[in-house]
Amino acid sequence: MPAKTTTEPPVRPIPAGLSRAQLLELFYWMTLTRILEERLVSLYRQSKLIGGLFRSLGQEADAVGSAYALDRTRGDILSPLIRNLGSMLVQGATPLEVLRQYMAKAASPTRGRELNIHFNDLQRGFLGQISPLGDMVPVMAGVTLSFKLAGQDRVGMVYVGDGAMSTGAFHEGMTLAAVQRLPLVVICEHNGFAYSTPHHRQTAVAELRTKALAYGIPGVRADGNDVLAVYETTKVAVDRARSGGGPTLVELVTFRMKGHAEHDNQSYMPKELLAEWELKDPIARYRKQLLEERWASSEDLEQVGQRIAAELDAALAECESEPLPSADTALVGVLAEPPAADAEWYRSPGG
Amino acid sequence: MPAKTTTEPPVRPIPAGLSRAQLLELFYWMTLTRILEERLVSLYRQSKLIGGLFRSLGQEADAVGSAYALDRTRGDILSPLIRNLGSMLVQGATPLEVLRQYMAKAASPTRGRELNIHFNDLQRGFLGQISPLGDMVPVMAGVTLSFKLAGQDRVGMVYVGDGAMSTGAFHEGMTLAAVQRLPLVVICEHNGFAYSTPHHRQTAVAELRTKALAYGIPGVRADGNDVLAVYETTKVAVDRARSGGGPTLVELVTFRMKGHAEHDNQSYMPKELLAEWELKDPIARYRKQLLEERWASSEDLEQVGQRIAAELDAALAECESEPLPSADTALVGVLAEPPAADAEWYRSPGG
Amino acid sequence: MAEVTYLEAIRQGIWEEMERDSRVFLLGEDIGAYGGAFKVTEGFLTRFGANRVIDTPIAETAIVGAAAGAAHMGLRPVCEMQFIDFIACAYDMLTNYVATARYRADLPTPMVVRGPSGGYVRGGPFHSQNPEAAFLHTPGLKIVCPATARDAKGLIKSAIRDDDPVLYFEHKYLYRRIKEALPDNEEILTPIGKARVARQGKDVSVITWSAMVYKALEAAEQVQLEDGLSVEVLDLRTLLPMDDEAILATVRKTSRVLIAHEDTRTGGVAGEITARINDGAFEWLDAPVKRVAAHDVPLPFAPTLEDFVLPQTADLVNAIRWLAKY
Amino acid sequence: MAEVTYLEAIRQGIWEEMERDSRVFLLGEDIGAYGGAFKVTEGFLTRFGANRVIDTPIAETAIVGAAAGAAHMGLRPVCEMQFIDFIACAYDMLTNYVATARYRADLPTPMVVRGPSGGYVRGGPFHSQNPEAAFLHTPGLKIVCPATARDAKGLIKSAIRDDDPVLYFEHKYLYRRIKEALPDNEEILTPIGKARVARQGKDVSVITWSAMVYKALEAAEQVQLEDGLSVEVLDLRTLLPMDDEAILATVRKTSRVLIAHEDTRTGGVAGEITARINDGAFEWLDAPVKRVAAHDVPLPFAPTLEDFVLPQTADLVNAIRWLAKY
Ligand SMILES: Cc1ncc(C[n+]2csc(CCOP(=O)(O)OP(=O)(O)O)c2C)c(N)n1
Ligand SMILES: Cc1ncc(C[n+]2csc(CCOP(=O)(O)OP(=O)(O)O)c2C)c(N)n1
Ligand SMILES: [Mg+2]
Ligand SMILES: [Mg+2]
Repeated sequence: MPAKTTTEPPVRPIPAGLSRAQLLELFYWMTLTRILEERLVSLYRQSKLIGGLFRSLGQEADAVGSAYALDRTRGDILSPLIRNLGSMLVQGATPLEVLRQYMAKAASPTRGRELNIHFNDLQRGFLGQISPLGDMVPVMAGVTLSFKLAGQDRVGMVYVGDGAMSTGAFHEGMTLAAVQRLPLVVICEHNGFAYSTPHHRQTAVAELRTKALAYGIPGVRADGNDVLAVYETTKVAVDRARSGGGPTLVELVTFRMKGHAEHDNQSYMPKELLAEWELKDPIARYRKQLLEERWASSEDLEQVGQRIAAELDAALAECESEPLPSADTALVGVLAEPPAADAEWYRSPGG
Repeated sequence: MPAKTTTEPPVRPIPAGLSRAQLLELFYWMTLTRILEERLVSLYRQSKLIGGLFRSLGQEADAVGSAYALDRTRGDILSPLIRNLGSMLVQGATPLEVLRQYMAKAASPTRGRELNIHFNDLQRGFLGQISPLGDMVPVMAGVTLSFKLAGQDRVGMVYVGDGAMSTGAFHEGMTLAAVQRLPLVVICEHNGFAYSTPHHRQTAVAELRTKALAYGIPGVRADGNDVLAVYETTKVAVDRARSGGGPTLVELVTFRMKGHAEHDNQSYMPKELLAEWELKDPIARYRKQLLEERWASSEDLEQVGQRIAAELDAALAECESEPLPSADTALVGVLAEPPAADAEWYRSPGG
Repeated sequence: MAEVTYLEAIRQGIWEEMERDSRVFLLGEDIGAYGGAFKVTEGFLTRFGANRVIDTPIAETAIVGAAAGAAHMGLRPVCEMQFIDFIACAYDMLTNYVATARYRADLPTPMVVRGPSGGYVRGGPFHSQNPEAAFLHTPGLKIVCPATARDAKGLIKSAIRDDDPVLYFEHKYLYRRIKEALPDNEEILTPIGKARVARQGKDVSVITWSAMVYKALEAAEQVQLEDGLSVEVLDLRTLLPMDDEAILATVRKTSRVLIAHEDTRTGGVAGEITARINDGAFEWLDAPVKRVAAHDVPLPFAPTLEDFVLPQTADLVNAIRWLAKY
Repeated sequence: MAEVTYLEAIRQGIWEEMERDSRVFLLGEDIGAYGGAFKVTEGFLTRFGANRVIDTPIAETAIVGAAAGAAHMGLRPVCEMQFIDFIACAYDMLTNYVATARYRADLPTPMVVRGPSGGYVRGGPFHSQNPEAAFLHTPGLKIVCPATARDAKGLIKSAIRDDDPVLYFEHKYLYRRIKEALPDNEEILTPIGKARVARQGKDVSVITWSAMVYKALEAAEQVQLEDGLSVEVLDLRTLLPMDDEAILATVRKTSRVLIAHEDTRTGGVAGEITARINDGAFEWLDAPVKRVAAHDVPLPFAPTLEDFVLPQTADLVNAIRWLAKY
């Protein structure tokens, strides 16, 4: 019987020095991630999105819990991958921005130039990825190098999938970050697959944290579907980085519950695996934990759901009818100088 | 008092199932490597060489001992680096070929197109490197993939320096070779420096064999200046590869006694280090061992020296006056079809 | 004669070569059980087995490098880049190792690197690229860009049989949009290095390749109807080695030349073609050689922006009229 | 006025900018204690310390990527490629990440990637490259190729101050071969995007850059003496963005144009220049625009071969005479 009100004392003290409010925040970010993605799916089905749609279903805990370990007040910066919508939300990206990106609106953060969650705001603390996998590791090594050179106590975080770890860019970035002892936390989302490629065809290594040994840095592992475990494990790595201890590779074990993108029905995916991980759903599990431990009441969680629905309704209402970028913005800002690329002659061949 | 003749019984049995003849062979290859390089140095000083000169002084044992673990009768193939002249000699490259390469002769294996030991003969079993470091690892993964696909029991070997292990190409090639369990032995020559960069500024890893863990393959370590240890350790890896056990990373600990190339006086090199490793010279040490163990007599070793001197005199005499390639060969063979590149119009502007 | 799409034609071409020659095998990401991101290799794993259809880690340099090593040993690898944009990750291996192997070391390296290229698909800056220009100045490579289903099949087969490395850039916009009846029992082998006159004409020549061929044909049709202009469309098919004879022939025929490509203008392939025309048929030109190419920006995602940045049929019509009037 | 070599000029330029602006720092292999393979950064470690002169692992993608990340954060990194040939290993990072950063994400990326390029030094295929053409078609990059000590200094300083990524290709053949008196207390800032008339002339124009400028000047001198021909030599200095005004001005002046570069012909930068001339000054041309470039092969090592493959002064003389006679 879940507790009805929060006045009753917790069964056990809250771990990791988190407050009730923070526990609810974590629940909020995870739930927001999921519901926002569900909204995106229905928009996708109505062909209101442009381009593909990527889900992080079942991985909300690893994204949210790891990002939550950063300190936004200190100017920490993370670089997410396609399944890290949750991490970006935690860092302050808004559903409105995400919706605008997926609809390529003029008012989107990239003004319709880049897709989905490929956007950034260094002030809020997220640096959007580019598609070529692995590239953000060297780039974040550079971001954290700037922290080190300036003597700042800021931390950087970069996400890589089990597949992206095979790239040369990952290796070079890790080697540099480790030898320079940069304040960089590397989150490996071990979700079992890279597109259709199962982990065992990607690498001969069972536990991906093992790869840390090749760089002389600590490698740790946590249950990626347990948001509190993710937070605690990542927090240790973040604190180590902040105190000059250098990079840590944090392997978060989770599972990709949807296809690589919405077009992919993952026919290649063993049904048993999906069934097995279905039971480990990070949100259902966290919800249960919150109630059983009496860290939150069902009302609290209800309210979170209502708040999210309202926010998303508002965001959607605001952006749906917004215009796409006007063509004449297309040539602006490739370089600072010259400020715009030439307009091709064939558009006004008279002139 | 070293034994005077080989008739006296050995102090201890010869290790690694090697015969007296083989022990002498190893001595021959190591000494040939060194003396050939010394000849090259004097030619270099007389400006008879074209381009730079790279030494493997102090590393002859790691090159020779590792290559010697391959089976030339089975068609094993290795891909050397710039300090693996010894490996190439073991595989059948001749001093004459090396001299011709360094002098860019028409009769050189690459007909003057490529430098120094950048040449190859897949029949004899060596695939020359190109300059960009790391690239030969994926290429040798492909060579050994062909062995695997053809069901052949051949083995491939590729050399990387402590510096080259930082390249993305190394990482990608290792990842592929490991996950495909290819018959590839990866020799890491840990010689302390990459050009002027000491090992500790190259990577945060102390023992480079540790990097094997990131690929889920065995990583072993041996004294690179002890040719028998090198042979034995490598042989185990070669046998494992041949029997389907996949790749092994073999770290051979040695030291680069000369500058990166002859132009480099290695002002950056701590004198103590050089002095310390001077005492570990692999040839002097092996010579001592052969005599003390009564595995060879001083006469045997004398003869080796004389044989080498004669061979090198002959090789030098043969190639020194040979012509450089004639200009009209320059355009041939970029592609099979067309067989030659266009001659630029400006050479016969009338036509 | 069965109707096959451009994609199916590529599939058939690879399939036939694998049936014919046991040395041919495939390397790439998700090409096995999944059949590739665009299903070009669907069914290959079942037919040819895991030894000839190899799913690799996400490591383009390893894919290309391993292909080269296997090719040296007598095999004929065909590598798939999941999107051709990622060929950039193998740039060193392709230009420094693969392209130079025969010249510097007499190492034959018969291999194909293929993948979906091109825009007009709302793919954004990293799923829409046309990498021709990045490799055009590398001696030792061949580059083909089929526009028709027939050539898609004929060129992949010729590429696989070629004794040198061939970059095969297939246009994803065409994959399922074009269909063509191909003879079932004729072996289609499009020669590498030979262009094709896609439409005969006498007033203006449009030199182009890949998906742009269709815009050129549309524009030709339109100016025929509206202006009575006779436009010749030359589909280069192969960019390296370039078919100078065909290029100069059409220039001499019309004396007015438009070069159209989808990639950005500056440093694009049209520059090289212009130089060759200028060199070989200067006296025949009645007007400057003009270029229609993408604007010099990374390709943006939003339809309004992508449509503005990329050349459209109307742009070709404008350019053709300008040349005809000149 | 002290006599400084081309190499010393680069050194001074970087040094001055590091003295002036604490955001400037260096990344590269062996650039610290060793001072770089060619000693361009000799003494920098002692003066500026290990935080501003960073020896990196052998990882070009990490060097360039880390520079980009640091540049986003307000620093001004200068990366050294030990030999520019190895920039190929960072091709993806440069073209996909660095070049697109401002356009796709409003991320300023002020950084310089520099290194020794060029042949005539018996360097063989991997220590002699001229990578201009590989990056010319990437919007978002700037490319400079100084020929003189003054410009070597002026362009590295301007590159470091530029708010966008600049590829700075210095020619190793010139490092110690040319000397020039440079004012000690004048701040030399060569504008990016502006060419320089290296020699005035009226009969034929030679458009070129980097080490080839000297061969052009030699050839001009020779045909002046032997044929009484007046040759104008335009040193482009910057290839991206290209100085169209200067190019068209010299074309209009002489109507006979030779473009000379050291890189191979096919797909080389001369193609783009030819297209621009053809487009902007077609009516002014009295002869076809001609190209003098390296033969289309990987650069071989042997002196006899390298000298044959690369353009020589005599080749420029032949080409200039051909154009004058046309
Ligand atoms: C260099 C490169 N090669 C290939 C791709 C195509 N691609 C996009 S996502 C993906 C799979 C990524 O798997 P993983 O890293 O495990 O991340 P996940 O999707 O599981 O979160 C691939 C192959 C790419 N984006 N970049
Ligand atoms: C990709 C690449 N970057 C840089 C270089 C320049 N370079 C040539 S050798 C060398 C040092 C190699 O050190 P290591 O791998 O330890 O081999 P060692 O010389 O010690 O045998 C460097 C940086 C190169 N050849 N390739
Ligand atoms: Mg994954
Ligand atoms: Mg070393």
